[in-house]
Amino acid sequence: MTTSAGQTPPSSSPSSERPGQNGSEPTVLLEARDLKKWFPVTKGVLISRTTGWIKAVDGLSFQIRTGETLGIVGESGCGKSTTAKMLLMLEEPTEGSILYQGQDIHLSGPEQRREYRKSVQAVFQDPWSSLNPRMRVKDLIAEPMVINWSLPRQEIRERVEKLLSDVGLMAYHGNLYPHEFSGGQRQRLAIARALSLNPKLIVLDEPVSALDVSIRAQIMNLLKDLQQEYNVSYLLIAHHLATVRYMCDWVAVMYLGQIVEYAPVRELYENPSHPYTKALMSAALPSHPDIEQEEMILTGEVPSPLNPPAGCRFHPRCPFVMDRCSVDIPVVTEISPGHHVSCHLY
Amino acid sequence: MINGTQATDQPILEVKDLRTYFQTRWGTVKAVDGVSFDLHRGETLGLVGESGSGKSVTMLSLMQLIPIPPGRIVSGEILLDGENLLELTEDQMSKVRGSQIALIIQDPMTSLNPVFSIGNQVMEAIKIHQDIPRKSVWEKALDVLRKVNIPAAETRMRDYPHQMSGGMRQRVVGAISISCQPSVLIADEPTTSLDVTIQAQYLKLLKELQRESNLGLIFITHDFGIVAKMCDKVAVMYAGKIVEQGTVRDIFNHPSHPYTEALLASVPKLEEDVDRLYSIEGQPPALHDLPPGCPFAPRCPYVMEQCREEYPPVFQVDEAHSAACWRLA
Amino acid sequence: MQRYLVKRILMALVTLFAVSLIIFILSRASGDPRHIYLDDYSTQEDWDQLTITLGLDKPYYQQYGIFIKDALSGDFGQSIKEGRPSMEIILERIPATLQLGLAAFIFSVILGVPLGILSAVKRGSALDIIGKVVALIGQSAPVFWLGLMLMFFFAVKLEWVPPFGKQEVTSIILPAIALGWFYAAANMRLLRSAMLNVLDSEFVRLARAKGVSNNAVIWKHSLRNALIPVLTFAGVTLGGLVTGSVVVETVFAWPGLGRLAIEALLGNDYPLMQAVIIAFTLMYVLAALFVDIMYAYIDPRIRYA
Amino acid sequence: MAEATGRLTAAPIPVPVRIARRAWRLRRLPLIPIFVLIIFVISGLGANWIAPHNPERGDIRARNVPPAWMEGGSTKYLLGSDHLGRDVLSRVIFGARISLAVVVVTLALGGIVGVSAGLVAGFYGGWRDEVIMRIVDIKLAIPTILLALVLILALGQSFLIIVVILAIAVWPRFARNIRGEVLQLKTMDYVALAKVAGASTPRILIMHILPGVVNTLIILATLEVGIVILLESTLSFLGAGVPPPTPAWGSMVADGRDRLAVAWWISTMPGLAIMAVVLSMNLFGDWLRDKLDPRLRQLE
Repeated sequence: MTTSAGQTPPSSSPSSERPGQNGSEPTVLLEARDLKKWFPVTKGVLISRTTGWIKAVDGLSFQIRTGETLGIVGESGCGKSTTAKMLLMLEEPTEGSILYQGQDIHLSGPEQRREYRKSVQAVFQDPWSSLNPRMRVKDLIAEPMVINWSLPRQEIRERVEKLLSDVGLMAYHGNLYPHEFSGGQRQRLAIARALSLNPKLIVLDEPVSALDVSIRAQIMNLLKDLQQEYNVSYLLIAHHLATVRYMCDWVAVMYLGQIVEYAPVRELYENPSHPYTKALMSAALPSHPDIEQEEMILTGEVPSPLNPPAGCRFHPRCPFVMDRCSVDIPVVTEISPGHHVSCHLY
Repeated sequence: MINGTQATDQPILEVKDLRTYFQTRWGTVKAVDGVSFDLHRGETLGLVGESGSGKSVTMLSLMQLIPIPPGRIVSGEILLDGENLLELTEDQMSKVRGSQIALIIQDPMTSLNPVFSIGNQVMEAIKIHQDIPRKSVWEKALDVLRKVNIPAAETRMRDYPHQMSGGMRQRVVGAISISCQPSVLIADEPTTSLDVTIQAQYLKLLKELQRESNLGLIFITHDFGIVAKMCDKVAVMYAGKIVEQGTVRDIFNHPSHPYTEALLASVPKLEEDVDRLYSIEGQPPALHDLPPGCPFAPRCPYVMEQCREEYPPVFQVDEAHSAACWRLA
Repeated sequence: MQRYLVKRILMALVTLFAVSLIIFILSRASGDPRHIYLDDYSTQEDWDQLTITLGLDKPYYQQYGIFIKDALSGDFGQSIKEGRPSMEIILERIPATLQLGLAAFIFSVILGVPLGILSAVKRGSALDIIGKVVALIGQSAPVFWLGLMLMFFFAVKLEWVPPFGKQEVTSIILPAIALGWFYAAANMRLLRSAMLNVLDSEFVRLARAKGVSNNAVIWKHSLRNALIPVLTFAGVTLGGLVTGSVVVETVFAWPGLGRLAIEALLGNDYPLMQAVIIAFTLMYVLAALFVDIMYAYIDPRIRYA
Repeated sequence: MAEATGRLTAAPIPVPVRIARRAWRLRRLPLIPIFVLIIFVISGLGANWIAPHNPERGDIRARNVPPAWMEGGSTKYLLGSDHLGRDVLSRVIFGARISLAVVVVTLALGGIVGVSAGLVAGFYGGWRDEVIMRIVDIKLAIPTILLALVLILALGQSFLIIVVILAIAVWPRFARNIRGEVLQLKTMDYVALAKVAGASTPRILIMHILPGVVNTLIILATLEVGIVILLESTLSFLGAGVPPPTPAWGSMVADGRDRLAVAWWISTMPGLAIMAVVLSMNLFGDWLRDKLDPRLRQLE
């Protein structure tokens, strides 16, 4: 849709055509190819030497389409936050590439990188630490615009007011400081700030898990509404499976730095295929006491990414483990259109 | 009838009109304001509420671990097996704690003392309440650690908390709490900081322990999923009061208080696509600044004139199902 | 644990090295050392002789090497004032300083630790108020003045103890109090706030929930945790005790290293001064190492890091 | 527990309420300490006009005159006179000047060095952090007074050297505490989000890190005032302070130490002055700390 990769006029109204929703095939906005992030482990008192690598992310490939939401689910330490950081250019990938509108951002020039930075924003989990307590709300929301655009003050003010009203707050809230807001309202402010540059992609890292239960639905609905209005894509990182089902179009399940299953949301929830996905589903809490869940409780804990198991990384905990699982690395198989599984069972 | 465990007639724990107030600089905060419920052996009660609803203060009041001052248990009765805990001296109460009524706290990372070994901390609980020789204290501690499925328990006894994962630590806390066969176990959001698969392991473990010794279990949580999976009865708290109480099916099938109804409708579902979640407007109220009348009135979709003026009494919806809402009048 | 200790020992060595370097640089920066030893009646021969003895004809790094070599064999040069090896004088003075430091340390612990614990446990009580007064005086009164005031009241007016010197056993009481007070106050404040933190922690709540009595919660569960910050401070305390001993020994004419430092200063006796400083630093480094080991003993998180 | 939630209602907070809140926050202002500190500053700045006598010229006929309220005292010498017949009160007032000057210059010097070192160590980490923190450790291992004595012995005695020595003594504490604060601030999500928004490193330091350490800095500075005054007076007591004849509190105490039995006020009065100022500064600092950041209560 945006063929000219130039600067988006800030006050432009959201585009009326939404390729993601209106039948026409959504375009790929961002693609990760074989992304890796290894952190060195060092030893020694004076002269440190590298004795090993923590393979936080180890060969990740996925696509995010315009106007759609990709969810990444997994337990702590599976590498989902590191992935988010790489997309946000807070971490440099050890290997692999991130293609934004077809261009590798790490190979392109500084101008394109700046352009990419502007197009990808974020909302983090903790609403208490994501707003600088010493800045007024209006300055917080305006900061990305002040950094990236040279706009007259008046226009910035108007846009801040528009953003505030978009996230359900009032214009006068701009004069307050973050501590005068509750958790849910702070998350609204964080969203307003993330939207200020008209980004193409927002990385949502557990955006509701720190909020009170009765507030979560407010924020989730707001995010969905804003996606429609701004035609923005989301990368949602979450551990709560039901939230992911509600929010996402595509879901990737991660285990120990790798994607084990990747599918359209409905397909994944109705036909979970990887044993780990199945175990996650059975471990997730039901929404009604009468729902019978498959009893599939995993033993043990997630192994350390410092020494991941050979072969399939899940094999030590897998109920369906076979001989070859500890030797061969499974290849990705497409078991139905769009549904990718990385397991020797398929 | 209830999830296959046996419930006897005489409740093991009966709480009547419990009120715990705090003196703060904003005035008196009624953190727990007239809470009543009962619990039978082998039964699981879910105490559901958001932060600031008073569920954790209720738990601390049961254990009488409220910091005094600023806290104070103003009135009420806590009958454990017919004995009113509020009439006990501190010495007597400390004998009850851990032996008859035990506690699992939310955060496994901070709830064990970092400077003592795991074995030491499990044995301490046993030593306090049981007069048995040193050697058998060791044996017994090892026993409970095995019971909570700690691998290589014998070597783990010598380990320190920082050498264990969160899930393992929470198991140790579990081991401590069941080491003296209490009749009531209170679990305060014991799995919020655990991963999903570890949470499933832990919930299963709790169920097994409960079945084995016919425990009365109180589960304090904000998550209706845990209630659906674990509980037989539910009490929903809002602003220091229980607004609805009933069996788990009563609550899920016919929520009678608008707050319960709204909460249930606002949670996304794992098993089906939801087009749009119901979203409760506004914020949970601050306890020092409650509106007159029903505290949920400002956020309630069915609010009536009466709601803003007077707090509703508890209406019986069904035999074991009650709610405090004027719509039921 | 091993890695931790190795790191600490290395750190101690680096400190000693840095101190020696500072002293060496200052000894050269303060002017030609030949002027210190020679007077107006010295001949050119004396001058040349000294140049060779002191190695001043060699480049600086070699001079430093000689300095280190001498220092390692205990040779810090001749004291100008007394005309005998500095090391000899130092060894005579060390016992007095160690005695005073130890007495002050004991005083700061027996006053500060119980007061800190009790004022945390019984907040707002009379004990808490006494603790506050002790702490405020300790942190505000200059050590030398406190020493003089103690001397004025207890030695001059009341004549309970001797005012200065080290002739009698009771002589040590006043200097030890003057020196230890500041640290008693600091220990007390630290322990109080650490206790308050620990008493509010989840593991104390869990300990109570399993039926641990109030006393055991305070003395067993909390104290050991609360001692960790106090111990961290103990490292600083030791450095401070050294500094303080210079002052207190001067006030009470206590024949230790601290007083020697002042004598060296007044006598412009640089060789003696550098020996005093090396001795003090060595004492401090050893004591700090001891504190680090204690630390590992109390906190398993360090022992098994 | 529920402090933050639900406080914000639909309407903006009216101005009078905000003023009232601010006033409420200022309650229990430590009035007496503030009063003492004001007197200290006024004495330091205006000693020439306030002091009743010349602090350096004594009247030989009026030696060791006791304070006014004692037998034999005179209202001419309110706090008595010393062994050379100089007015103790005037000398105490002039002593404030030295202390004030030393405090201001030392804190400016030590503060700037310490804060910069702490910012660099905390923000950049890595080898810079390692080097700076090792220097801090080494500095803390060398007793201040001894370092001062050896420096004075080697380089001579002057106001500048004293101030440099004291600055060397205070900067590690600034560096260490600021570093700790920066390490915490650095992990705040808003710093990462600023990077995501495209903020440059200088912008992040100035807009997001520095404002966060201001409270710590103010509190540290108030605590260090007392420490600097104590150190300075200790040096001058040992005869290693700002060179005479300028009266410094420490050297005045030293003057009277051999005359305690005949004229106790010579030592006592300047000592009391030191204690009053340091005590007031500590009380004021404690109050400030409680107001600004109760979390910092353990700051030494």
